[in-house]
Amino acid sequence: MRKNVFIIIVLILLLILAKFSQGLNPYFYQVLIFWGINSILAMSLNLINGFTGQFSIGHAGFMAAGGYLSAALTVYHGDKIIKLLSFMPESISKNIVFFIFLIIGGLFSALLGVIIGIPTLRLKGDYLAIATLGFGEIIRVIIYNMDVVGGARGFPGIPQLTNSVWVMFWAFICFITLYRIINSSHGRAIISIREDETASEAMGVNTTYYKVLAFSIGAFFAGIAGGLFGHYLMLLHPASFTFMRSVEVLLMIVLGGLGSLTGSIIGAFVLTVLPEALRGFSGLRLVIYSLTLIILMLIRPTGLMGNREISFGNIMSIVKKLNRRTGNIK
Amino acid sequence: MLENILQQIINGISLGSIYALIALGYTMVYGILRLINFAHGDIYMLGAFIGFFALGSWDMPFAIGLIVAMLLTAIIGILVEKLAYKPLRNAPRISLLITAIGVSFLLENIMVLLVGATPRAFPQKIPTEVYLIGNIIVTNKQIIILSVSIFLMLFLQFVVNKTKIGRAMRAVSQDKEMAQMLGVNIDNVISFTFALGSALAAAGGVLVGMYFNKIEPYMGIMPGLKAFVAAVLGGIGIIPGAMLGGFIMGIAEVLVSAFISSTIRDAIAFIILIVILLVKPTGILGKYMREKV
Amino acid sequence: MKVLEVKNLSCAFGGLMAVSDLSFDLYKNEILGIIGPNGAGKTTVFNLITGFYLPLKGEIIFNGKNIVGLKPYQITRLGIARTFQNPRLFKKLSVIENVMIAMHKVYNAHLSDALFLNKRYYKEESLQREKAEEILDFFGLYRRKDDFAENLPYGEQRKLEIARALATNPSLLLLDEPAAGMNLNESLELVDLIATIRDKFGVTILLIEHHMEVVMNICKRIIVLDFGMKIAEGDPEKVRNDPRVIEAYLGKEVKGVIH
Amino acid sequence: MKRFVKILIIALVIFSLFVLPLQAAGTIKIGGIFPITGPVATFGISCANGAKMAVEEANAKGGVLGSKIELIIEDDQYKLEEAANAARKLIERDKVVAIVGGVTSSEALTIGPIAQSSKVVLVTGTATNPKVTQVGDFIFRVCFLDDFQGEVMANFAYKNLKAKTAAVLTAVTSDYSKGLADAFKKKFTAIGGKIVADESYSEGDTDFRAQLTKIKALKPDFVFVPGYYSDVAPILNQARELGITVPFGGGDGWDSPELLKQAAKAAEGCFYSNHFTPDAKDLLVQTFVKNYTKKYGMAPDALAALKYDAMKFLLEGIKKAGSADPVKIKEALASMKTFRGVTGSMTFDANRNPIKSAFILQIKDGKVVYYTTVKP
Amino acid sequence: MLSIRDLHVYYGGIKALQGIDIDVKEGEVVALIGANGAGKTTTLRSIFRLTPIVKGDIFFYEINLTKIPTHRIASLGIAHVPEGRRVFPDMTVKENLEMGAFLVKDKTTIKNNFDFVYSLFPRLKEREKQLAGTLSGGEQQMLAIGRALMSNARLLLLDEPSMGLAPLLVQEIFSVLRKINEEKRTLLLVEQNANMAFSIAHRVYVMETGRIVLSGTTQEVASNDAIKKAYLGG
Ligand SMILES: Nc1ncnc2c1ncn2[C@@H]1O[C@H](COP(=O)(O)OP(=O)(O)OP(=O)(O)O)[C@@H](O)[C@H]1O
Ligand SMILES: Nc1ncnc2c1ncn2[C@@H]1O[C@H](COP(=O)(O)OP(=O)(O)OP(=O)(O)O)[C@@H](O)[C@H]1O
Ligand SMILES: CC(C)C[C@H](N)C(=O)O
Ligand SMILES: [Mg+2]
Ligand SMILES: [Mg+2]
Repeated sequence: MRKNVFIIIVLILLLILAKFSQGLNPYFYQVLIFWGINSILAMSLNLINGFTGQFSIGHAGFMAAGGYLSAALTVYHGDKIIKLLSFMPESISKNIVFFIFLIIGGLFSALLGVIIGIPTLRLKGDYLAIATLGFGEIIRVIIYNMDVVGGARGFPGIPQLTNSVWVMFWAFICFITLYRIINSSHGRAIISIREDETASEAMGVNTTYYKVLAFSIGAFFAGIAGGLFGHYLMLLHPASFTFMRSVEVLLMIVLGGLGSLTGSIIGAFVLTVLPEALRGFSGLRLVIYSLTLIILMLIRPTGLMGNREISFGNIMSIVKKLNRRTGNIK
Repeated sequence: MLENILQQIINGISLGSIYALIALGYTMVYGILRLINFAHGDIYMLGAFIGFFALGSWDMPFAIGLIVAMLLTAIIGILVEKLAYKPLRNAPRISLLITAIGVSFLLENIMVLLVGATPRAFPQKIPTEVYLIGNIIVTNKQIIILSVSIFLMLFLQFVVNKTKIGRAMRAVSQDKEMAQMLGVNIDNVISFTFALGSALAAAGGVLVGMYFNKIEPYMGIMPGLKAFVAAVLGGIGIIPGAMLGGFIMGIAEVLVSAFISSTIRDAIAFIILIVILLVKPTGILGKYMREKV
Repeated sequence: MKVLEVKNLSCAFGGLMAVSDLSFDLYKNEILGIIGPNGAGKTTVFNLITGFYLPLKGEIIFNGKNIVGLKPYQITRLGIARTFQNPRLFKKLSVIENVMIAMHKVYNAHLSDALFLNKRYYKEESLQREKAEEILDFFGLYRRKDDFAENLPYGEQRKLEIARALATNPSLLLLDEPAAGMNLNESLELVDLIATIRDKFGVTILLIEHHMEVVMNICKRIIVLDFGMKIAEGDPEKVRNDPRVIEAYLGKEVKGVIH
Repeated sequence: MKRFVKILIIALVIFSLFVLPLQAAGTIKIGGIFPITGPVATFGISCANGAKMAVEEANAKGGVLGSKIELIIEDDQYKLEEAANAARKLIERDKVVAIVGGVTSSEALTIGPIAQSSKVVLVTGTATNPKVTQVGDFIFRVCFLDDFQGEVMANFAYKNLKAKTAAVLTAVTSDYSKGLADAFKKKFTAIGGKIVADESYSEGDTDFRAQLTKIKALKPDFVFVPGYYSDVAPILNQARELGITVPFGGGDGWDSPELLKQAAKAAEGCFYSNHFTPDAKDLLVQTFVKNYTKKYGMAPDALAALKYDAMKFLLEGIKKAGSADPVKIKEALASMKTFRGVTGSMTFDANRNPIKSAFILQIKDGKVVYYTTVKP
Repeated sequence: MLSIRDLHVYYGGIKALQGIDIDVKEGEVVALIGANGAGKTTTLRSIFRLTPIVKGDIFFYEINLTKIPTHRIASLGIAHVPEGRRVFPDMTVKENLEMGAFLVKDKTTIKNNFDFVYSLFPRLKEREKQLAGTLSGGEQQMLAIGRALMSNARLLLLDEPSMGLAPLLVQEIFSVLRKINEEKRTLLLVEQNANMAFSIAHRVYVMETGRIVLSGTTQEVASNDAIKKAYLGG
């Protein structure tokens, strides 16, 4: 209980911080938003790939499904519902509706996760990867053929409801949810699947259940991330959800360290900021970008964080170490 | 109607033989190194460009240009392996995959920088001839590509299964350390594998360039992906499987376009793939090894 | 009281009959040995009992219930635990985590308890940890509880496998060659350990082993398999002198048998 | 060594984050956002080339309002979030007064709201979705909308080519292609024609035999392929191989010298609509084609011409505004009733969309020749 | 023939070998015994340079094995029957044996070696075409030994050849080992089944936690009380 109060205080502080970030230069602010959204994507994929050990590269599909559904709800039904809530100020009702639609989008993705997961999670390794990739592409083809959401023309006219406070809120929820799952008996069950599925089953772990659980929780947050993305850019386009998007998220989690949530956040940071940081190089930009990826992987094959987490504890110990070192220099 | 179906099947086979051509190299490298060489599609693109310069700028005859492209690409393949993959030989498999993705981006972006992204017409050293069998149309290039891919499959099967270096390749794939203890120089074997895989990719690139008459730095992405899917479908690591997977993908895509709807072609093709995998979880020719516990 | 009844069990791989028409019973608190040449089908019998393979035909009745067709995790939850011929620990997890995973279903709080850090979550966690420490202590592994499982020496890894199996709270324990790779002295220590486990945890044990000093010392009854068929059954004395067993399995000189 | 590389990377990141754009005195900054790499890089590069050339020409003449124009080009890789970041960066860090760009409509629709809310002018030469300029009054364009070309070609096929039946082969992944196809189908049926086949492909496909075999069996009088030349060339080649002899047609996406290179004989006798005609006697067009070819080693395609015009249009607005203040530029642009560019003379409607004629061109004897003009 | 000098091997923090010295003379059978985790496997693997050697040298005649790559060590005439057999599971029995002769160029030598191995293990001849992964444990062990014999190696390293094998097979394998030794090959044998090991060894080294604690002729070692108690059941 005490921990929960503590967490809520932390959340509030973070949200206040996020609120202040709106005063930043809009360019930085926007990069922050994308970092947040990417972090949600990365952490949720990490649950599937890093902790459960299931090689999935269909994350873009879940992101698209949730994103498009919540965007379609806002565009087609948002006003009606806001009218129903006219007894409260619009600035509040708008956000309540947004919150609900995001969750509906997330749940829809989670549902897809279950539907896809039950049959395909029997597949192993690269075979699973291909099945999830195929699934992501199927979703995209369906969207291309759906005129209600604009098909190939994209889906414009989504109101901009996402802001740094929302992104921070969801990133935090995502982190806490995953963190607590992982550090419970359920989490150990999930991790044991990654370590040795056969042994895990022999220990009484219902591996199918946990795989599908991880898959659908991952899908849920991917859907939320999709919703945040659409309601920030004010436009969704199927070209944003090719398998290259899934690959990018995969890059983030491997770079950050499979099996490390804080690593995912760092990985998301690197891959969000790096392309921006390299803008000055114009033509060489992407060459440097890809070289950096390769070099990072060569010098840290298990990712920046491996499977460790950043915590207050080890930050303090690093600070101490630094103190000692600078002390020596003096 | 019957004619139409036959024509479509021929279309499917010719598309499938292109997927197969690329999938062969993919699957061989995978079979030996358990590496999804994400950059394979881009090596294929490099091969096509080297062929483009060999045939166009240096004006070589087709056969010579093809060989030059294969040789140069093989060297590039070896370099890529030495620089980017070798240091990670004992790292987790996924790190290697990420590096391969990095290499893929790098090759694409370097080529964009060097030659630009505008598609180029591939020098046409072999004029297209159209043959009519009844009302069914086949071109000489389709026949060339089909026969080359069949030939390469047989050739690879032979190399991998019947030669000493092939045995060493398989031994390395199953147990690197043990292979070394028997005197196999695994660096050489892996270099050879990459050289062979890259040369195959280059052959594919040149042939496809000749066939579609268009090359560009991103030309490897989609065929690379499809070829990978084909390789998995047939049972990844299994050489005839890549061929079979390629044909099934090609024919399925064409038949879906022809008789269902071209709009949802890719979706249906992937649904077929997933269904096949659910029935045969290790691909069509994959051995379903229930893990012995 | 019969704990396990195996009736007319058969299993085939391709054309190969790995187990054919095998029947045997297992009584409460008994230690039954299974021996037989390499490839006789011993491990396959374990895999059939624990649901990893589906039998071609036959029944496996555990505490009166036919368990054929159940998934491995369901069988574990009914109370059958096993070790593997090649140790399958969660190598990159700590020793205590290995044991706690096995307790997953024994003490279990709901997912929401974990999400909201309810009291039940803390209770479950500490209970699991306590019990796990108890088991580790019994096996003398307590001091290594925070090491990665893969860093234990081979012998301790085998012990940890047994500890982990016991943590699932089984009434029937299947041990597949627990003494493999041990020297004589170590094997004899293992004999004591197994006997203590039976008494302390009240489990029934089915044991596969090639070390005769282990089998002959601890099993009151032994069954011998060859080509998937039972070729002999009885007490150690009877089995040891059975000419078919000598020809197929023991050879003429049986060394290292201690009484 | 490892450590050194690590430090190098970190230093690189930090350095480039804080490296500030050099502020040359007396320049007017204009941003360009194009997908120079990625799946539609060909479009992006043409567009960037066109825009660059317009700026260079202006600078060669001493700039605008006495200041040099500085064009800062950003690549968005055809990723929407990159487009958004590029727009923010140009506006916030480089302080550009206007942006030329957004090659596809989805990019323009992403950049549009940012430009609008930051009160920076956006001129696009190629985004043809009607919604683009509806985002706000800071957004302008110089190209026709999707519908127009589709209708033009429908009329042309029915009336000039006397086609009673037509087949359509659309790039299902391209909004441009879909827009044209939809308009074509609607118009063609409305004036009495019949669509016998409605097939599609994905941009970047290379094999179209399945769709073409199907089309062949239905024997249409005309085949409409509203795609880009990079896809159209293999389509034409394969169609001819399969023995389809009827004329094909398309929109401005066909316009590129590469089409003739890649589909030399196959393109013979086909028609497409375009903004300008290469053999127009118009001096403006002639010089543009000549200079562009000299500069980039290849003849311009429609995209290059459109972005060239977009930039010219913007520069003229700045001139007219007499100031580099975005609001004034916007007002000046809005008040411009006509503009004459290489893609034709245009007038503007209330929604800042151009009204201009389309030319129908024919490929004949391996050359593109003028066929007729269609007025809106 | 082989001499190991002051060898130290550390796996990260774990000091698996802490300065061991072993000598093997031509034509000998030398047994290496010790408890689990004593470092026996590590010693054999070090000869092939497959462990992180921190300090020390290993000489094969005059050549320092710690300085040359693994595949070259094989070419000097050393073969290994490793812990866990490590046959190539997806290759046939015959191909596995051919891999054993990877460095042998001469066709007739290969043929003679085949004949020799098949005469030792007729079972392998019967199963020539079977995939090694589907062999039973004992058959795989025969294959691993056979593979090591295909290379004309002068020195054979054997790591627990009796592990997991049925008693009858253990006896068979040891009689084969004796035969091999009579063919003038040198054996360095790691074994838990000390009774068996002692029955063919000329000399014995005893290891404990990374050190050699006792060495001598078989008779000397076997008469040591502690050894008797710990390993021989006496
Ligand atoms: N998953 C499988 N696929 C194919 N064959 C199998 C499989 N599992 C076991 N076998 C075969 O079944 C037979 C019996 O194997 P099993 O593992 O039960 O033998 P075992 O009696 O345990 O032998 P050992 O003492 O060597 O462990 C062997 O021939 C083996 O090759
Ligand atoms: N790859 C490794 N990484 C870390 N530690 C290792 C590794 N291999 C062996 N060890 C450790 O080194 C020590 C010696 O191991 P080794 O395998 O050589 O023992 P052994 O004498 O062969 O034992 P066994 O009889 O169990 O085979 C053990 O403590 C073991 O845990
Ligand atoms: C370059 C083209 C694909 C752009 C297209 N006219 C659009 O509006 O999206
Ligand atoms: Mg067994
Ligand atoms: Mg050992």
